[in-house]
Formats: sequence, structure tokens, C-alpha cells
Amino acid sequence: MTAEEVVETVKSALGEAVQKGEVNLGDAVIFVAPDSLHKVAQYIKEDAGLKMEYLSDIRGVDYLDQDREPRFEAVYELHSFEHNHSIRIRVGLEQENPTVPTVTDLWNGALFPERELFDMLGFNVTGHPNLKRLIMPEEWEGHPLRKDYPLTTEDVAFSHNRDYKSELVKSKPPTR
Amino acid sequence: MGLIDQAVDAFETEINNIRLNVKDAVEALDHEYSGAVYDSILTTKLGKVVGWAQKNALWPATFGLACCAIEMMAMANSRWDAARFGAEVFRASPRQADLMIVSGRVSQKMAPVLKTIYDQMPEPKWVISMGACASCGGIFNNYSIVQGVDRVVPVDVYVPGCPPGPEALLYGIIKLQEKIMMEAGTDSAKKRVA
Amino acid sequence: MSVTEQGLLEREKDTMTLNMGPSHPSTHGVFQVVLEMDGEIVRSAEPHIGYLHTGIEKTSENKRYVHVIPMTDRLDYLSPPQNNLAFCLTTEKLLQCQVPPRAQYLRVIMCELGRLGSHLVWLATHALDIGAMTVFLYCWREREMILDLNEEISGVRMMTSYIRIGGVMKDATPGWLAKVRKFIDYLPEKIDEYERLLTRNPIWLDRTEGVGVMTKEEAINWSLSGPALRASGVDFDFRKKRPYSGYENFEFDVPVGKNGDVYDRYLMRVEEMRQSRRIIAQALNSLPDGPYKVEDNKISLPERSTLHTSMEALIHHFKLVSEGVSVPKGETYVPTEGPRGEVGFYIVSDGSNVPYRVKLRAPSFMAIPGMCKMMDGSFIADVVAVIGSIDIVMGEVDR
Amino acid sequence: MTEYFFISVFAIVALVVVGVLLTLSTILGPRNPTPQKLIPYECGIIPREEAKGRYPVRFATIAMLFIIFDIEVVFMYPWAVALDQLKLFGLIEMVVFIAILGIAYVYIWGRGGLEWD
Repeated sequence: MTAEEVVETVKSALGEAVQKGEVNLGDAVIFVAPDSLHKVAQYIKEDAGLKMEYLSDIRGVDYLDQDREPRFEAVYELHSFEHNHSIRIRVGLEQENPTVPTVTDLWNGALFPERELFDMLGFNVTGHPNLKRLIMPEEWEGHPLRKDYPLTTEDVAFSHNRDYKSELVKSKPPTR
Repeated sequence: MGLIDQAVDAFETEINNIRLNVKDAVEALDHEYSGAVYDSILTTKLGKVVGWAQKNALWPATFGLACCAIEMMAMANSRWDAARFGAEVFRASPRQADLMIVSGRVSQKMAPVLKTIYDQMPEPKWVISMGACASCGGIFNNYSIVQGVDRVVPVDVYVPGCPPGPEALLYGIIKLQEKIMMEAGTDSAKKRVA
Repeated sequence: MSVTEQGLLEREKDTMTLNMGPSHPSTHGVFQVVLEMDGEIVRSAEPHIGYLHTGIEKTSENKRYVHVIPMTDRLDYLSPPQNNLAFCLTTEKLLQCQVPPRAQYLRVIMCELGRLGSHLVWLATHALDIGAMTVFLYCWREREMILDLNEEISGVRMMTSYIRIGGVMKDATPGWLAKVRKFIDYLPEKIDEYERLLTRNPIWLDRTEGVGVMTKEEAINWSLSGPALRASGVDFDFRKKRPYSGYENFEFDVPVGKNGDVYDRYLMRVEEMRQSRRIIAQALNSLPDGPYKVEDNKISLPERSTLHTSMEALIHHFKLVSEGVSVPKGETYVPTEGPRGEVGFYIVSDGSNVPYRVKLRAPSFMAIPGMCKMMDGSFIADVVAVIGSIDIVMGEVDR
Repeated sequence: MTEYFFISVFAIVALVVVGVLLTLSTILGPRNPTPQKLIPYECGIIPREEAKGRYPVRFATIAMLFIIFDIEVVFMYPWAVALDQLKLFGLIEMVVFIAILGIAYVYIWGRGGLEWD
């Protein structure tokens, strides 16, 4: 099915659960609220017409200084091998306590990416079997991929990043 | 007012550095040589022979981290052939190795592991820091990479390059062999063993 | 309490924890798996990663688009052109720019050479782990030839950064193309040599057949990809199903396995090496001439010769060199088929010349939980065979 | 008598060479047992628990089986060297010897002694 048909079938089948559906640069993209994510994912996986049974990737994005309301976003990329089409589910998360339900019961492949979300961006994944730091050392404090986490503790002689980031660099105490 | 605080800060770090240096010096002094017999008969001539034997049988411990490890494997293979310099046998455990080639980028999580393995190698031991990432953090100046392995272990030879070609690593090993010959029989060889 | 009682109490679990830790010759990089062993049988395998975390994604959020390309080289350091291609395809999709056919063909040649080099390193280390020492030396002999080709075209042995946004670094000289042809004419008999060494070798069969089995549904559920997925029977290759960069013009077949064990994954990759050779041959025969990068000077640098004469070229050159290409606002993802599976960059751009978020979809990262599930109930010697067959590269796992 | 002379020379030379090498390296070799060096090597990780645990019994049975068939092969060496003097009688003798152990092998195989779990 083409991207438009995918978006149409999902919106018609799930109605209010899908906040917005669009075709962005040829890819089917739907926006979903965190609490209805599991229902949408279940439908997309089990529906005969869509049959997106392959979880390609889960990504976390931190829109700090962009002018959009929910600061964090978890993006799920799903493929279907039989029908050779894909869909991208974007889930907006609040700033204070970004929580997203786990999908490990649908796809076992989600074990590691969800732990990476918790580790690198501080998303709380409810229902994950063993949610602890995956990449950073256990006693590491802070979530590196957040925009307000400075890139390095040493002042870079010459840097491309914007001015306000370099102020953050100076204030961060050395982590090691 | 800021200037005074900065001056005070600078002064404090200065004192801290001096105290650290003094502590190191005291530690080095009362470190009696354990290999007593080893020292007494080690005249410069015999020391040269020992140094010649050590330099021609540098067994590297496989400490392959990232891209440089692939070039290190290439160096051990038939085209670049580290066997000509006696460095072809890659020991898996540090117990049987006397050369550690840190090939790749050392992350903050890997630094304690690197230090543990370096400690578990028997003396005399040498370290080659292969590649820009191991020598100075390379192109990754960020929160996760140790900006240079010499913050964790004492390094003998730095090999530049990203990744350095096998011939560059061989040149590093030759330079290390020259360093071993220069040091052989002198006081620093004894300090390296003690 | 006597010593035995105290000893018994202390050992309430009868398994022994064995730590196959970060510095281990057969974990293909700094990967740690803690094995709960009951004698020779692995009861449970718990992976620990992060020992090679380089923060490349965070660093590339502060680099311009052109500067991120050398970063992508160091992610999956066994096939760097594949990462460059994935990054450039996503950026070009955001820029909506059309790459000329000659550049597409040159990209395909470089990526297939990278795939060959990566499969050769996989075969070398996989066979060495299982005990076949000679294959290790044979494979590196061919890999050195590929590295010479890389060095001649891009100046660097491994990290070529040859594929740039809007095309390739520089045009391929006829001499280089002749050398590539000579290499691919020389290669098939060498692959037959590896097959003679391994494919019907009784020790190899005993160590790989029926080991680390993954059925088709399990492979899909555990998000395996690439040769590991196709070995379990899923016929899906992004070069075939969603052709990019000119792959639709070449015909090659995609090997699909039946029972998804270590032996099938070995057969998949060896067959893929032959198919890569076929693709390069077709690409060389029908290499179109024309520009090797997009003509629009807002994206790719103008020719050096035009700088002396035309003013616009000088301005474009200066603007590109100082500020770099500015990508319109948006986010997208293009999946490509790497040697280890689906490789793709998810890029969010905020309209400036610095990417806002760069996330690599790493096939090895997604395959590690599935790999550790395969190890449950197997012998400890099979753990080494399974790690070798999934062909993980820690550069792209820890990013 | 002369064979014993040659064997004894060979044994003495072996003992002397090994003895000299070992004593020299223990006397002359540097020794620097720092605490970090003495912890057991676990791929770079500080080991959390002692590795002394109880080994499963399978290892013991496999070891016994190995010894039986290893001794069998050891007996073949002198037999092979002296086969030309022993002629047909020696051959039959060895075939009987191998047949007896073959029966034991088939029994063990049948009882599943060779499988691991």
C-alpha cells in the first residue's frame, strides 16, 4: 500500500487515538498520544492489511529550543515485509516526567532501544522488564542526549555550536 | 571581585598540585627494589643483553577497541607481517603479554577496565597508544571519551593517525624497540621492573 | 555453623557466573556478556554494552553536515562507505536534490567494495574464533587489495568519506576502474578457495550446524536484520525491495536460508560476496559518464577550475566552505542495506547548517538481545560461534 | 644394557636443562606482586564472587572415560615399534586388545555416557 493509504487505514480504524496523520516526504507518519500508543501499535502489528510485524527502531528526540509544545518525542519506525510498506509513529512526551508505555510485549526487539531511551534521554518506560542504564556507566548522572547537557567539560578553543551552548560548557562540573 | 576569587582558585589548585607531587615523590622513594638479585648483577653489558632479548620478543596483549584494532589485525597479517619484529604473537590474557597496544577510543566506562588490565600485566611492560583517539581523544572531544590514554596508564610510544596504517604501527614498534635498547642496563630499566 | 554448611548456604544458586568480558579475543570488540553456567551449558546470557560509547550522535549535533560524514565513517568501521551513503541519502531526501547517475553508480561500487571488505573481516574473525586459522590469513590478503583500491580513490585505507552530500568526492579515473575490474575478475576463485576450506569441512559443520537456531517469526520479533534475518527465511533486502542510489538497474539475487542457524548465516554472507561482485561488474560495464556530483552549487562545491573565471563559483565556493549546506526544516529516515542489515540515519533538521538530531539505526544494536536469546541452553563454545555469526560491530552498537 | 645407558643420558640431559632454566628464572626474575596484579583476571572486570564453586559430576565421568582410552593408545606405541619382531602373533594380540576395549566403548556409547547433559 502507498503511504497515503496506510495513513488513511490507520486513521479510519483508530479514529481519535491518532491525533494527526500526514505523508512527510513520502513516508507515512502518525502522531499518537503516549497512553494510546500501545493500542495503536497492537493494531498496526496485528491488522491483516498492514501487518507491520517488524520494529525497525525506536528513537528519542529532545526539541528543547524549537517552538513546539511537547519537548520530548519518541519515534517508532515499523516495517512490513509482506506488503513492503512502513510507518513512523511519533509520540509527544511532556517535559516534567516523560513516560511512554513499553512495547516489548509486542516486539522483543524493543528491549535495548527502550533502555537506551531511559539511559540517554531520561524517558521513563513503564512496564519494561529491566529498565536500567544501558550505555552509560551505572553511576553516571545526567542524560547525555538532552539538549541542555553540555557536549564536553573542556572548553573548546573553536566551536561551531551556538553561543548559548558554550556558556553551559563552563558551568558543568567535571564528571570524572 | 571576580578577579580575586579566580586568583584564590588558581592558588588553591597550585597548592593541591604541589601536595600531589610531594606524595608521589615520597611514594617513589620508599619503594624498595624487590628484584634485589636482579639489580646487583645487572651491569650495563648484561643489561644490554637482557634489553636485546626483551625488544625482540614483544608479545602484545590483544586490547582491540575500535577501528584501530582492524588495522592492528592487518599489521599482524601476511602483508605487513609484525612477525619480522617478534611482535606477531597476540596474547589474549595480560599475564603473558609485555606490550599493550591501546588501539581505539577509550570511553569513560572502559577506562577502569583498561587500568585493571594494565595492572595485571607483569613487569617489565610497555604501552603503545595507537591512533589519535587513544593518544589525545582524536576527533571526539566530548563527555564520553577519555582525552588521551596517558590519563589512565603511562604511555611509551604514541602512534598518530586515524586509523594509523599498519606501517605506521610497525614504525611505532620499531621506535619502542629503540627505546628499550636505550633504556637497557640503565637505572630507568630497574625502575621499570621494580 | 561448620564450613560446609556455610559454603552450601552461600552457594544457593548452583550455576557459576562466568564473565566473558570487554577485553576478550572472540567478542568482536568490547562487548561483555555475563553467562550463568551450569557445567558446560549456558543457562542465561546477559549482555552489557557501552564500553565503546563515543557520543558520536551528541558530537554530530554540534558539527555541520559536511563534518558529520567523517563521524559516520567511524560508526560501523568495517564498511564506512555504507554509513556515508545512508547519511547522504537522508540529507539529500531532506534537500530534495537529485544525484546524477554517474555518482549513483560510483556510490554503488564503493558500497559493494565496502560490503566485500566487511564480509572478509567477518569470515576471517568468525573462522578464527572457531579454529580455522588459515582462513584468517587468506581473507586479509583480499582485504588488503580492497584497502588499496580505497586508498587510491579517496586517499585513506579504511575511512574513505568518499560519498559526500550531493555526489562523490572526486571522479573515478579510468586507471582505478581498470584496477577494480582486475580485482573482481580475481575474486571468484578466491571465494571458491574459502568455500573449499570451510563449506564441507566436518569440524566446521559440527560447530555451526544446528547452533543458535532462530525461526522466522522469532527473527522478526527479535528485530534481526540483514543476513541473519534472511538466514531464517525472510526474503527481504532493501536493495531489492526499496531500491536506492541506482540499485534497480542491476540484477542480482538475494540468498534466503531455511533453518536460520550459524551455518545458514555463513552461507548467506558467502553468497552475498558473490552477488556483490556481480553488482560491481554490472556497475563497471554500464558506468554512465557525466557529472560526478549534483550541479547545484548550493549543495556541492564548484569545480576548482571555474573558480578563477566565474564570480558566482567563487561566492558559492566560499559560502559552502565557510558555512556549509543548510538543510530545510524537517525529519526523515531512509533505510539502506548494510553488510549487517538495515542501516539508516534518522535526521531532524531545524533549517540551519547544523543537524538538530542524528540517530543511526544500527543493525548490530538491535540484534544483540536476539543473539543473547540464542545463547540460552547452548554450550559455551557455541556462544563464540553465535557472536561470530551475528557479526556485531561495537562501533555502531555503542555509537 | 646399552639401551638403558642412552635412555639415562637423555633423561639426565632433559632434567639438567629444565632444572637450570627454572632455577635461573626464579632467582634472577624480578618479582613485584602488587595487590591489583594478584586479583584473578576476568577480562578486565573486578570479579564479584569466588570461582571455587562445585563442579558438576559430568566432568569427572568424562575424565575417567578419557583415561581408559588414552592408556589404550599408550600401549599401542611400544607395540607399533616392536611390530616387526612380534609379527602375526603381535597383530592378533593387539586386535583382541582393541576388541575388548571396543566392547567397553560400545557399552558406554549405548548407555549415553558420551552425551553431556
